[in-house]
Amino acid sequence: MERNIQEDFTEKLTQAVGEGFSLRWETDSKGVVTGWCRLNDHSQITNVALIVSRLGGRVITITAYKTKDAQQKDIHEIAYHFDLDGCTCTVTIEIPRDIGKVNSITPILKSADWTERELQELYGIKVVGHPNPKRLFLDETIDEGIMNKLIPLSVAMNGATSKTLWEKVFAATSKEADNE
Amino acid sequence: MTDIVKLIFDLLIFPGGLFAVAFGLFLMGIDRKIAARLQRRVGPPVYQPFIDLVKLTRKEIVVPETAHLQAFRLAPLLGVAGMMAAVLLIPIAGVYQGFEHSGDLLVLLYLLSLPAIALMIGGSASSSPFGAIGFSREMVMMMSYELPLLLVLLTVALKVGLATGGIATFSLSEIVQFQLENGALLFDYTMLPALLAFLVFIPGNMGVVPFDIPEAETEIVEGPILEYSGTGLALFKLMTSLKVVVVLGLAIALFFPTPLGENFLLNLLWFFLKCLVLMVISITVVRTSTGRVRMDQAFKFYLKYPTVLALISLVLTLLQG
Amino acid sequence: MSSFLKIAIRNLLKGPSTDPYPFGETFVPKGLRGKVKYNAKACVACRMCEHVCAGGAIQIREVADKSGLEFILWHNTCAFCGLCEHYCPTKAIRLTEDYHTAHRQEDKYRYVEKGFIKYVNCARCATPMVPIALELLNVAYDQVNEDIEKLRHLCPKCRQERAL
Amino acid sequence: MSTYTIPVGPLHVALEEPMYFRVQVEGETVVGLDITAGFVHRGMESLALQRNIYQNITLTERLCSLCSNNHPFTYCMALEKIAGIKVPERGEYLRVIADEIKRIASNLFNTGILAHIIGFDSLFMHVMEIREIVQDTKETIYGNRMDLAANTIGGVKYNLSNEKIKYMIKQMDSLKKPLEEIVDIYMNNKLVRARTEGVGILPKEEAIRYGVVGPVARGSGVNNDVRVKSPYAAYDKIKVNVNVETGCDVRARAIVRLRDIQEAINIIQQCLKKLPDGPTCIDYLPEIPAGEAVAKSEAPRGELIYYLRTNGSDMPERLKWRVPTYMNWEALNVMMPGNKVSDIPLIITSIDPCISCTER
Amino acid sequence: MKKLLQKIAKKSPWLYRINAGSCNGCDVELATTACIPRYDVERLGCKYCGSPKHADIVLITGPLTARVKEKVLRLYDEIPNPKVTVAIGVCPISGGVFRDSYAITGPIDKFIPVDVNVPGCPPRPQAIIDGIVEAIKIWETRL
Repeated sequence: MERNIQEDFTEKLTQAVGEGFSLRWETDSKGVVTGWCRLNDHSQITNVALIVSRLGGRVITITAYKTKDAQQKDIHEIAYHFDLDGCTCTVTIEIPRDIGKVNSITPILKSADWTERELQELYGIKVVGHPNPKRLFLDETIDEGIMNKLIPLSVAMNGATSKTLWEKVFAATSKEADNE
Repeated sequence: MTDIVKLIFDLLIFPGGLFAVAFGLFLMGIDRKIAARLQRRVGPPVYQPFIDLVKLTRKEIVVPETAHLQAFRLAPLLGVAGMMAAVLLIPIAGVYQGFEHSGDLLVLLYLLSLPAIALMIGGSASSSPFGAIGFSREMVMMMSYELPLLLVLLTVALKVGLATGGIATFSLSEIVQFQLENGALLFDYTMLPALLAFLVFIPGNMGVVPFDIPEAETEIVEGPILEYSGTGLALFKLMTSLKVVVVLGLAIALFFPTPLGENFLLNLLWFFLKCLVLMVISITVVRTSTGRVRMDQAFKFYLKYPTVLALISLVLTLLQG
Repeated sequence: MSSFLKIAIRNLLKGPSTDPYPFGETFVPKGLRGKVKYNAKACVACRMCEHVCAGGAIQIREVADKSGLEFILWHNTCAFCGLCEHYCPTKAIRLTEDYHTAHRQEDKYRYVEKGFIKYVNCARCATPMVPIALELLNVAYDQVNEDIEKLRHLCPKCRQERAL
Repeated sequence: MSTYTIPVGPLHVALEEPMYFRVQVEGETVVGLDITAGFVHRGMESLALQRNIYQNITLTERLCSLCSNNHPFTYCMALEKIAGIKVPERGEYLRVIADEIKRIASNLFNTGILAHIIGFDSLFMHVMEIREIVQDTKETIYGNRMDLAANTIGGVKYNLSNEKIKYMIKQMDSLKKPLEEIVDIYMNNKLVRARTEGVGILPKEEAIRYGVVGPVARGSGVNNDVRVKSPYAAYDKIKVNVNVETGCDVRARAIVRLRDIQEAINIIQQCLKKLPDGPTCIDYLPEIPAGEAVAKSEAPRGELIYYLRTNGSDMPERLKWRVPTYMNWEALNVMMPGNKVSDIPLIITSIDPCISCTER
Repeated sequence: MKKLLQKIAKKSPWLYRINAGSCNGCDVELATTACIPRYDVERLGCKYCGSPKHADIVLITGPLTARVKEKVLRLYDEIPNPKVTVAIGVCPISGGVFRDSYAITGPIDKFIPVDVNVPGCPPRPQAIIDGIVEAIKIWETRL
């Protein structure tokens, strides 16, 4: 049964996008299968969503991320994690930064609703065709695409608040030492 | 002249006013203590309601900006005043006569709805959305429990009235007098359904679980009293504690006024004991062993059980008479 | 019977189950993760605790006169997760069972665990260094003999030379 | 009847956490719902990128205290997949035990809150009092009542001595009887039934369409329990009975949660019986190569997934997680309309909303 | 007379909880402390109230997120004086593990005067009771 759904998925994906993808299935020591797929053409993601929908699957979540590599190539990478009867299949697409938008799959798979809204506000990638595209979590005081602004590998522990607080701690504890 | 002095004394010191307040607060303290025990807790000391009142008078009064000021301030006063007056109408056999006017039962009936009206006014004057929901719920609640109450009162009035040769007696003191002479109605099997109906009426009127729908904390954040603070809240607490006395006292006057003897203090103690038992049965145990019902369920419930029970008594009384 | 009344009556008969605290003793299990205690003597200043601390509650820094290292743990940002204890090679840092953490605002910044590691001088070249705790040797070697014990008093550089 | 809007939240007593609902009502009947979230958004995904792999164990645990154990657990599994670390078998069993303990406490809390919402405070207290048995167990074995801090990279930080195993067996046994009693109350008590039956209906097709997970899905007859569908840790060596109800209402969800508690006790007992000897954790500091991995687990509220990308440094390049409650919010749009105002908090509670999880 | 009233009134500290974006650990522990028989704060005269207008002691949890900030400050203002503020858990006190995130505006004492701190993650109920007892002492002087 489980084998079938992966074969089905591969077969249908080939029908839809031809050779324009790479896909591998991994099986771990407990027999759990995980799929890793990469699409050459980012607009095909709606086709993948249709396939998943037909197979009775759902969207688990969608991850956008910024890697050094992606930054150099000036692209956004987005990983869609689908559930096919307990098997997680991750489908990754690349979007040129100057386009900066992606077609919404929420009309096809309702389960993508919130996670697409979140993707839009955190990474500033426009999700086209979303039924309810307003902000999800971010307060109005925070800029859209906040996650793009973070510099990976920065050491956080010297943030402004930490610094002020620790200065107060140092001041208070050394005063105490003077009194002793 | 002495009549007026006596009236003022009755109203402010005993059995109304100070005494009734202390009596009610004490009852509520015991209620909280017993409820705590039923929940495996130690609970607050029995004098906790007094402390709460003292505390509240020392707090700042915050009035919501959009509130209707006068109505907001007057609402709790109205409730307290109504209950102060109502206490005077409750006779305590062997202790206090009550008002010897033929219509006092009907007056009491009207006074009894004042707390609910006070809450409704307060709730809508505070102009919070929850106050508004509280308003409508209070109203529905009132409509649900008034009917069985009315039927119970009518049954008792008829019972006494028919037995004494009239049609119906709407004088509480006469009803008490009748029972002192002919035995308490508690022991009359035809009145048992009415008594049960009254027992069911008590939690509804007192607004405790399962019928605390207008003030449901987890649904509408205490509804009408949400916006009250300090003295305003204290007055509402005062009103509730007076209401306990009125409702329980009424039940005792209607069904079991029998005093112990001639001793004033002993009778008072006996009255207190009766109130306590009644309260534990109809309020404390009920509220600790159930959850809240929905508005529509409460409405249907009151339309069904207590009404039918009261009607049974009514029919039996009429048949006998 | 699925009525709650049965339970309520049982409750009444059994009596309150209330813990006497704050008026009496309370249940404190062994192994409770409470306030951190630091033992400067066992510390080798490897800074692993500082590294793994998610709350940024630990600071180890050289004191102004450069006579040693000061360890400060600010309880008010400690998550009591115990990772520092888990990764501490010498168990110089330990979570105690002391859970009484309530304090007034004026003590907020004074609410710390402090320790001081005084530098010792290398027995050979006299360079100031963090003393090597006995505990570390116990972790590193099955048996601590005299030779190893001697190494303890040398700075890393001298140790290297000596070993060669 | 005219339609008007009532606000629920953001700081509402019935909600353990801030969330803002604008509910359109007609009289006392709900006709529509609008959710505004984000009050507990702490930007944790960005924080995770600024912390090293060790700090993230504690950080992910602070995501939510009710399912706190699942987060570091799943995060560590993802790390271990990338680094190819084999967790000692004893460690895997101990992870399952920690997880199931949290499941018991979490589900008891939710069912307790359900009683509180319907104003049944005595039942609420009774359930919470039973939960104290679990809380004591957690505090005795792990050192904290909420955040177990059991997991670390390559295993667990705690061990069970023989006395502790005995203590645990005793505690689990003492849970059974009171549990049966409250299951009976939740299933058969007239008042509880009157309030929960037929309320907040989520039909099976809708449950599938919205992709709901955990007890919400299982209450609507959809089984996607990760423990069985894609086993992890020691779940492949243990028998797990999945509880599925077909009532589709608040009651069905509550029953699934209560049955899950009973099953969790059963699982713990199996684990304690089978517990192999050996180390509980790897004894070296891990090296994390560049790579990506997903890890899933069944939290008390359902499927939890972590996606981790590393680049060879000891800070993650991307750490993304999707918590179970996240999927269940939108389903409120199906459950709410047609119910009474009194049932709003009840229905919200029935999805066991974990807002701090959802918003991170 | 004032002293006497103070002494009486301090036995009725009503509690109110504000969640300023916490992970719910402290909130669950607060609910446990306030509502269950084992800890029964009613012994101290405490009552958990649903309306800020009725509160005397405010228990704040969470690191104060950007979105909840205004709501919390407004709610805090609605609480009638005299009141005492207790910060529960490390988050409101220092931001805890969430400090320096873009979405956190705390620590809370930047905006609200805090009187008692109860660090812990989460603090156990006994520690919370300690905090409440400490708060009552402060509250008495303000009555």
